[in-house]
Amino acid sequence: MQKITRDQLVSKASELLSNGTVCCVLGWGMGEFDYDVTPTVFNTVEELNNGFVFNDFCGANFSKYLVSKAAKCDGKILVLLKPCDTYSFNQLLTEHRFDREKVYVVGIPCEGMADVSKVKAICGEGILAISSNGDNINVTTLYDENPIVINAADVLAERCVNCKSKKHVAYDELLGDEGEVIESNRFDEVARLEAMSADERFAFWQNELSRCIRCNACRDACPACTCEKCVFDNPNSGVENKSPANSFEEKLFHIIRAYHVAGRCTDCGECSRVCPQNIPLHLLNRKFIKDINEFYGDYQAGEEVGMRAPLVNYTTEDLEPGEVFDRGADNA
Amino acid sequence: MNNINETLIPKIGVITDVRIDTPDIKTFRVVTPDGKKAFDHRPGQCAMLSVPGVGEAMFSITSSPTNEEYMEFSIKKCGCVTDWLHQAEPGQQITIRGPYGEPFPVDDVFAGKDLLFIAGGVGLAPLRSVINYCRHYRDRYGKIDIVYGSRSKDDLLDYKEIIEEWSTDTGVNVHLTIDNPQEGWDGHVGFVPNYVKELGFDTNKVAVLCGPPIMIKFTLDGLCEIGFDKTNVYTTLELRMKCGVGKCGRCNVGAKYVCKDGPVFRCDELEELPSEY
Amino acid sequence: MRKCSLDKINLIFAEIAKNAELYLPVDQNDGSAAYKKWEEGTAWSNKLNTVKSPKDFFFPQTEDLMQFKTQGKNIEIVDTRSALQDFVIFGVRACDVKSFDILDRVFLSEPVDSFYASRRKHGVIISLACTRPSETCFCKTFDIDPANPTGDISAWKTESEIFFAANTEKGAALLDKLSSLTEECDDAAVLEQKEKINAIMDKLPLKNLTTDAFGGGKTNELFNAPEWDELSSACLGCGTCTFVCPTCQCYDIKDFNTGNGVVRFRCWDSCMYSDFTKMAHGNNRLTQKERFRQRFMHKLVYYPENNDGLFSCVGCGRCLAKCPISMNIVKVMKKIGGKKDE
Amino acid sequence: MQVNEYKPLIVAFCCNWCSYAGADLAGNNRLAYPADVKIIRVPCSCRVNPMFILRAFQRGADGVIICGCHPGDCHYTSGNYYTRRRMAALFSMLDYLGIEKERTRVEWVSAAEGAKFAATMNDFAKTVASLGENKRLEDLRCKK
Repeated sequence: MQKITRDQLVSKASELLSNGTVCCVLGWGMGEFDYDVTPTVFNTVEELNNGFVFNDFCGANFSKYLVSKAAKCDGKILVLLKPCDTYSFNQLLTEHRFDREKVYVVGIPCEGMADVSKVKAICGEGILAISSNGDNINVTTLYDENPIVINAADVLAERCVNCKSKKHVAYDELLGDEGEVIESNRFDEVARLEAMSADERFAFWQNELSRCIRCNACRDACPACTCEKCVFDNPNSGVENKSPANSFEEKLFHIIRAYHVAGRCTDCGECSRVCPQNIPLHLLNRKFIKDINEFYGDYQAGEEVGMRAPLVNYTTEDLEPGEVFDRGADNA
Repeated sequence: MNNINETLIPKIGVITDVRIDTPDIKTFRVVTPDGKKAFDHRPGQCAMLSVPGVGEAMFSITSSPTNEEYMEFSIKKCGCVTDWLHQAEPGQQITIRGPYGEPFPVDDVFAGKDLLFIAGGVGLAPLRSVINYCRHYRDRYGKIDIVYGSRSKDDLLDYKEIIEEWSTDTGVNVHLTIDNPQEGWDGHVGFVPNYVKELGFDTNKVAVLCGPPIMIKFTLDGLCEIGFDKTNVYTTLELRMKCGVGKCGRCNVGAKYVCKDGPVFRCDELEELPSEY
Repeated sequence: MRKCSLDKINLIFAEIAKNAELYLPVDQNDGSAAYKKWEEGTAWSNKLNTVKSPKDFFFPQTEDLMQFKTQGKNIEIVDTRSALQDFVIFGVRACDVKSFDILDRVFLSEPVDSFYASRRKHGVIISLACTRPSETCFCKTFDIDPANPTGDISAWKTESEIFFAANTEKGAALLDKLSSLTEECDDAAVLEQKEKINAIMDKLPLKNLTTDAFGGGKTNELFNAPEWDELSSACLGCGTCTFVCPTCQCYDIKDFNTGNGVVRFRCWDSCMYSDFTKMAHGNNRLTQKERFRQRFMHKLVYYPENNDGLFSCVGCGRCLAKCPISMNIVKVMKKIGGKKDE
Repeated sequence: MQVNEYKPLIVAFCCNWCSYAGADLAGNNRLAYPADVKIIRVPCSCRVNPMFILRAFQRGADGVIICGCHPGDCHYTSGNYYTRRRMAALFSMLDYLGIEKERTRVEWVSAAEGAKFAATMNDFAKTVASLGENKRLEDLRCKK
């Protein structure tokens, strides 16, 4: 399914390692199965040859790792960024979270990543091998004699279904062609919820958020969540909690989490990808993005370095908080 | 509370006296609301004190088990719970549970031996319990040497007791030191590890160490240098604890839980453990 | 051995629910399963397992311990526990049943944790053999037989029938109550089922994973292994692995000020969190490497050292499926343990 | 049956420079507003962070209102412009989660507008009273 192959990436990375441009490579490491790839730092060409992998399950956004990894390197670190990752990259640069000079970005094209839970929903448990075959994916399982052939589009990760851009907004070198920002339907689901009655919305979110186990994966994976100490980890904040004791705490955490990244969230979708309970957390972030676009004009976080985020900005003509709902009524 | 033997459910304790020891250490006297000692303990054991709404923390019991009336805790101001306690006045209720941990082997290993206690700063707190226990049963032990050092004269814990009681006991030698010269101090000046080496004790003693990690490290090296065997050196550890009974899973060093298997460790045992303390 | 047609399974559930709260895996709208209380109309999930393990029943994620009422300098301690109802957990897989043994050794060893003990006393476990194990399963590594789950009652499901065998008095008493809905039978069908399961077990990709390199007494050998750096390098420090794990038992005790009293509660904690060992004057596990190492050393070395060689992992595969960066105990065991074979 | 027995608890965050003085003026002029409005003085309306609002609901508030200087009149030049954006985003999010939007409000009340302060509070209290108790953002542990 991907236009670029593992071998192309390995040879590019090896070249940059060998000629001294970079001292290490942040890439995807091979797992036990075809789908469990782990972000890995490769220091030598040999390590790359043995452990580097690139397939339809390389969804992890590497930008946040740069905050910790770039500072540790003596030279530059090579990072492979998909288009959506580059927005996070720019946003982190805007917030001065790492040194641009320590990073060498190779932009790689992305045709959308697959979600293994969608594969399992179709093929069941017991997946032994997954391979890409044009627009199809072949899945070998314990329980079926022949590989199951499924349409790659059917197992596209949620965030890739509504991909907002194939354009790399930051890179030192680009593999493949320059992509374009694309018209997506990413706000459709938000609009569908907005059109519901308050009771229905409440029931929807109550049900979704009740599954939360407060593992903090959404926060820890989020490239916009880079506070040195989170308010929810601070015993003096009064809201520190390690598990949601009741539905209030579930809501408190998720409202504040989404609010804190509002205007800075690039809609990379990591929060929903990593959630072990499949809570559609991106719908909270997208609501903020949609509101900001509607209230204060279109804004895409991370499009350029140095942009002023909408919630730390203002105009004297902004709408009043009370008018938010009047608009909602007009739209409905 | 109907079932008071629950491990995680504390008893009420009342602070009956607060003694200001040093600028940042106070000693609290705690009894139950009916004026009794909350529970019996052995030298070196700890208790969990808590202030509802603020938190719970483990403290070593400073008073000797031979004190039948109350327990004392010497507490240095350094976090939420200790800050709060330092503002408390006599009559304030807190909660208390324990005793936790393994005590010093005062009745077997220590019996009949010469003892050397080495403490730095607030590290005297856990040792005071043992020292007073050994002083109480004076005839069971040989010579007792106490080396105690602090930043300055004002930072010496239990100074009055040391001068008036410990120093006057027969067979008990107290060696005090402070880090930097100070007006009104004619005693020894210098760090504890060096002082121990200077004093050059004979090595057939049992040594008990407590203080800041860096002091423990260098003093232990010093003791080894003058010929001590690590099997004769004991120390106590401190790590974050929540339950006190080896279940909450955070105070382990290797497979040992400080709250349950410690806090007293023999230095050769400690060396076997990973250096994660 | 007793059996019943699967058509009648709802009658069985209804009968159990007459005297006790019945919990069983139910499909959620996101496609995963979770233990839910059975009510008329609740459908039993046929998923292999739930995202969250059933340890929640005995060791809930949050649990109030007591309440404090303060007035002036005085404190009153209020016991907030209410009487527990008997409950039945249905469809617990062999790995998860084993996890209760592992938790028991922590919570029921002296001093007994009475909160856990009373839940344990009131709970009846009906286990279920695994007909379709997943590629992430490695329970055999820890000598757990998915074809022979333990628990108060063991159950086996075939295409059309479900078989029950009681293992304990509690289980026998419950099975007795179901006698009008079940019939006595021989174990031929169950044996056949077991063989099928064993045949699949031999095909699992993780079947050769061994614990040879681990166990009590290996602390010094493994603690400073250079591999920990690389293994922990991508760890986000989230608590997913600990919270989905059936054997992770670390907890925190916290106070919550309600505005009209203080509730002291305990909740699951994760050794992966940066504040797990943070004290007023420092932290003895400063980096993610140390926290990461603690989790696996605890499961594979420290726990067995204190518990007669029993490992604190049951091979349920939840962390394999759920870790955001796909780092898990299997990778750790292969990397740290595998080097000796090479 | 008693009517209007239910009195909602309302938390009003008032900016020190305008609205708090407005509340004072309402008091001086003996303009009545409900006693269950608890005023919390903040240096500027933009001091109110979303956590404050959620925490007020947690501890039992049925409605939360934020009062600041009129746009353009902020003592700190621009604080209330930020409030305006922040609260617009937050209120919209609360509504999105199905929490009654009438429970939260922002009003601009100057130091001279004692009458407006009283009228605003009366109106807000009435609106919140008609919604009844806050059930959707309540924390049961905090109920007596």
